[in-house]
Amino acid sequence: MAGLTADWARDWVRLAAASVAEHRAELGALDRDIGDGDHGENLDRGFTAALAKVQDGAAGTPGAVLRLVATTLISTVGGAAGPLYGTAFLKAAEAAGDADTLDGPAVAALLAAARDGIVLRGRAEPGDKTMVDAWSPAVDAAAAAAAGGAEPAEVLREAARAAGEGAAATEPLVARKGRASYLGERAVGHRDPGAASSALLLAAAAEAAGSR
Amino acid sequence: MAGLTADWARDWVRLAAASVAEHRAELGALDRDIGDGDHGENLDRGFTAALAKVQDGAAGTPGAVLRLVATTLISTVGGAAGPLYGTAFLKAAEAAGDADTLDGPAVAALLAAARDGIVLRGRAEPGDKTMVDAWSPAVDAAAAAAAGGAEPAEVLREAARAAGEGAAATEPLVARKGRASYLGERAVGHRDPGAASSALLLAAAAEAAGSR
Amino acid sequence: MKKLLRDPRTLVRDGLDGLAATHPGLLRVEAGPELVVRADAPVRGKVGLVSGGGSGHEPLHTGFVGFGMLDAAVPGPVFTSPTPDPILEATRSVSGGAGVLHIVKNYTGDVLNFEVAADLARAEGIDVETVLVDDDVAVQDSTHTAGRRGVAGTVLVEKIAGAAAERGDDLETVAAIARGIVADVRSMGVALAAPVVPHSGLPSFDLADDEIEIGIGIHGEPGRERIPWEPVDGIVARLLQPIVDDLPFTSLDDVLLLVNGMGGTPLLELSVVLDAANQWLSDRSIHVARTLVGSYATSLDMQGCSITLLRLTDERKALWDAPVETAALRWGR
Amino acid sequence: MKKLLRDPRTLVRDGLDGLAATHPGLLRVEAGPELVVRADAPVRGKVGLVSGGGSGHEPLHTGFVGFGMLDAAVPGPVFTSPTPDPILEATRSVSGGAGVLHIVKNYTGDVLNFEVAADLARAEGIDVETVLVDDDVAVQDSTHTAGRRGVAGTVLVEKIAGAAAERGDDLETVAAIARGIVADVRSMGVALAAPVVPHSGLPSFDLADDEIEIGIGIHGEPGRERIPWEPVDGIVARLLQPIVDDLPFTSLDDVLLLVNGMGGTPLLELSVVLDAANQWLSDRSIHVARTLVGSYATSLDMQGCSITLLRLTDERKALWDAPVETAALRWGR
Ligand SMILES: Nc1ncnc2c1ncn2[C@@H]1O[C@H](COP(=O)(O)OP(=O)(O)O)[C@@H](O)[C@H]1O
Ligand SMILES: Nc1ncnc2c1ncn2[C@@H]1O[C@H](COP(=O)(O)OP(=O)(O)O)[C@@H](O)[C@H]1O
Ligand SMILES: [Mg+2]
Ligand SMILES: [Mg+2]
Ligand SMILES: [Mg+2]
Ligand SMILES: [Mg+2]
Repeated sequence: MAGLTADWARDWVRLAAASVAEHRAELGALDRDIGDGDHGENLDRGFTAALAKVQDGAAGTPGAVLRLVATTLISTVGGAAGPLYGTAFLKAAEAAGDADTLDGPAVAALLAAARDGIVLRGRAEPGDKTMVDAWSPAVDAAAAAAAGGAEPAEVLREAARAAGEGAAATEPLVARKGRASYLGERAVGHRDPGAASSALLLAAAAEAAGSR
Repeated sequence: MAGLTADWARDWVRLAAASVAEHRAELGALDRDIGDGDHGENLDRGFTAALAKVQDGAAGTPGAVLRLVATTLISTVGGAAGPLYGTAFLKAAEAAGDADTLDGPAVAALLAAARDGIVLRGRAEPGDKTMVDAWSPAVDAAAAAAAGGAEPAEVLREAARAAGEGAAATEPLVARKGRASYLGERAVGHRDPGAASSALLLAAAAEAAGSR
Repeated sequence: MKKLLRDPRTLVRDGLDGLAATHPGLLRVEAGPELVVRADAPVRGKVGLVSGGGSGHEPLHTGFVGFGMLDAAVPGPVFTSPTPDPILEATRSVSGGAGVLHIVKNYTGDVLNFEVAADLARAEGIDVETVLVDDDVAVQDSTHTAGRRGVAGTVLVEKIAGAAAERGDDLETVAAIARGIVADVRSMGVALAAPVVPHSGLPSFDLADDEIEIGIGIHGEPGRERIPWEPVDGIVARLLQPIVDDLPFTSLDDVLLLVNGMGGTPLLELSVVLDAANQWLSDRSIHVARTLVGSYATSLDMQGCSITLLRLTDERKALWDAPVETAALRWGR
Repeated sequence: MKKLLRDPRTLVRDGLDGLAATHPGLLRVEAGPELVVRADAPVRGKVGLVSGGGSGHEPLHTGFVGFGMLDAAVPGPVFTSPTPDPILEATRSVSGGAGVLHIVKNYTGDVLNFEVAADLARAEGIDVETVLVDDDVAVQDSTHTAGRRGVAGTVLVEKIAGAAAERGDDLETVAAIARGIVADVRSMGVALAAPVVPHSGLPSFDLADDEIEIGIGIHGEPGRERIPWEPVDGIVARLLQPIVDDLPFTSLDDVLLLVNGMGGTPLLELSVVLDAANQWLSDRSIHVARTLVGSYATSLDMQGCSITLLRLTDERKALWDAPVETAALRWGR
């Protein structure tokens, strides 16, 4: 099986946009519980714009597509998630460089760069009940899979699975970053919306890779 | 049977204050339906103050008691009812002059003067759905009774009966004066609060006369 | 009922104490009877302006006491006209020898109590003129009725007459200018939710979740029709059409547009109403030369707004633009 | 949901159009991206002040653009931080050569988007300093958390830093003055009813008829405790005690007291809160030297208020008293 191309990256954006649109209300509800309720709407706006941007196929490498996504998310999402996801995609694009295709280790490195970008911007640590709690296990799982010689699609499936588990594992936590941190103990029992959306994004990446 | 004295006037105020206090909520409810809901409260405040003023017994004639009531109502009631009832009592006091006692015709004249005072201030005509619709039939009934030689207590009983009927008869009317006039047809079916309180005041006057 | 208050019985007084503490250099609050008086009253040789009425409409009238507007305001109990005593006392306090103008919203209670007070003041040798404000087109007018209510247009009368008095116009002139404003000002309001009256703790009328009430007054009175909610342009048309028809305002008129909040509606929504009103008026070539947006003549915590139009002349523009320094309106100093 | 609006999607834009029409001489509203900019920006040689954040808090920040306060405001969608693009554009628009100060309420979204914009502006050669406002004592602060929220104290930072910039202070000085205010200002709020968020049409939290929520923010977040309604003195004590304990404010301190309405609470109630706060502070010999009462940092139509205290110095008093001319605050000119 070949490495992931710019078409994979475009498919990722398309599937991510569809998934965010489908789960828009659900993400909004999670955010209403412990934040301000706009997370679904913010991401929907951003991925709709990103999809429009990448659709024409002008970007020839995965890195070029991801860079377009990054700048579009930064310009359209707003809130906390805009700069965080924007930085994630920017760092992912940098990691992808100008390669035409990405193999398993490259995909794992790209996810690690994305996670590092989020941490750099948001200064959250694992366990703070943020999207980092989805990305960190995802990065670890991807690294392990890539080290075991897995194909890119398998690396992403592992990452998505771990992100989903990480998102679920935010429920018992008290938040130390973002709006949910204002709630103290009252945030316990609720899933972090950014972790939930991160799991959706990584699932879309895996699906895009699996379908080719 | 002797004429009505200053003690009658004081008793009137006492019984009026008690009656207004008892019907405070009911008058408020009538006023809420087609006005602003404060009629019971306004009158309660005024008659409580008037009672405190006349209680010491310094006023030696019915006219002096009624003049004290007039100035107190003007200073304490506010709203439309304050100047209207204040003027009524002022004109009644003028009609009573400095007589020590009032016979039937004097009582009828006093009521007519009160009604004229209300009309002078408020410029309402019979049928405008105001307190005038209680006072006008009361004045007519009192005049007829006095002309027939009735005692003061009987004159007041006739007036009170006619005022009660007059108040009830405001229900089908459209209002042309006061706040209820803003409602147009929507005032139909509601009793005018000022007519209702006028009937209570005249009933108190009759009761005060009957008990001596 | 949930409100930020101590006790409904002390609400008016507590609010006055707060006002006095906020603006010590501008006004003083007197206690027996309760009045708000400009700090430097009486201003010698200036016509004194007194207004008042039931409380619950803040900043009307107490927030308009100061330089270039009212000399005194007489706050009655919530939604209840004050008695003649404080009105008389206010009239005395602001009488600087050039006479006193009473600006009275046209409600029977206000009219009668101010009338008694004016009679008593005249008996003391104070020259008193009275101007009745009756700008609310929601109410049918006729010589046989109590006539129209005075609502937010009162703010414009107080500002413009206040500027005339401040520049030294005599009583007759100030009264004539005020009556000119009354002749050329029209208003109409809408409620999204009724006010909760402190004494009863109850909303003064009931509206369903999707209903609005067109043509409401400022005392919790219901209006003239109840309709389903609709977007702001429709609501604005329902307010502006009867206003414009009534005077009538016509194409090429210069107007002052006041979008007034009812107490429970935030500025963001009022700005949207302003935008919609501007569009509606510009479609009819009525030229908005001056604008005021904010909660100036309120009805406790009622949600909704009113729109007021005043036909402008050059003199009125100059008087509107003249300096004013009050708790609620301030510019030029 | 009943609100005076066209469509939740155009709400912010429609409100800006209303603002622009009301104050043509003071500010202009730009469309792509959406900004409110002082009419005479950039002022050559003056430090430019930019603030912004989610909409729904009007007049914050757009109503504070003008002489002696902000040079530009960047309004995001309702309760959602703007993206870096308009912040960068605002920064460019007000850059008069003396640098630009970003005044940012401490929310992760605002902080991050302003941070990105500041980086981009610096890359273009504009000197940018950032001040984070975090005055809300309802939130536990710690170096491991997002920290406190910025609420109504922001108004005081904008006014006082704005006056310093207007008198010609350089960027470093204006930033230091602003940081000094942040160090000495504390706030806390209460809700009687939650705001109704336009997009969802739902109240952002539910309160029973006799409940109030202490320690709420300005984005419809619930607060730190829910208690039965009580008279205003009790509520005021629950807000002021944590404020005073936190700094701490002590006896004989000179303070500025801001009683801020949340959007759905009328001025009369705010005046009563002011009165209660004055009594509470005077019992502790804390001296209220300046007062501001009104709805300045709102949360849509939320009912409730916040109280803010700022420790004053002679310089801060002078900067507070300095002339300001904006849509929502105006004195001295
Ligand atoms: N400092 C941070 N680091 C990482 N993620 C964060 C941080 N702060 C917030 N988040 C994430 O952002 C999500 C909220 O995003 P969103 O609702 O779009 O922004 P806002 O809180 O500004 O409304 C949270 O659920 C959390 O996962
Ligand atoms: N012009 C008038 N002439 C006679 N009575 C009037 C007039 N206007 C109002 N009233 C009476 O006053 C009553 C209302 O009194 P009240 O509620 O105390 O005053 P307000 O309307 O100012 O609240 C009405 O029910 C009516 O009987
Ligand atoms: Mg959010
Ligand atoms: Mg009444
Ligand atoms: Mg009344
Ligand atoms: Mg948000």
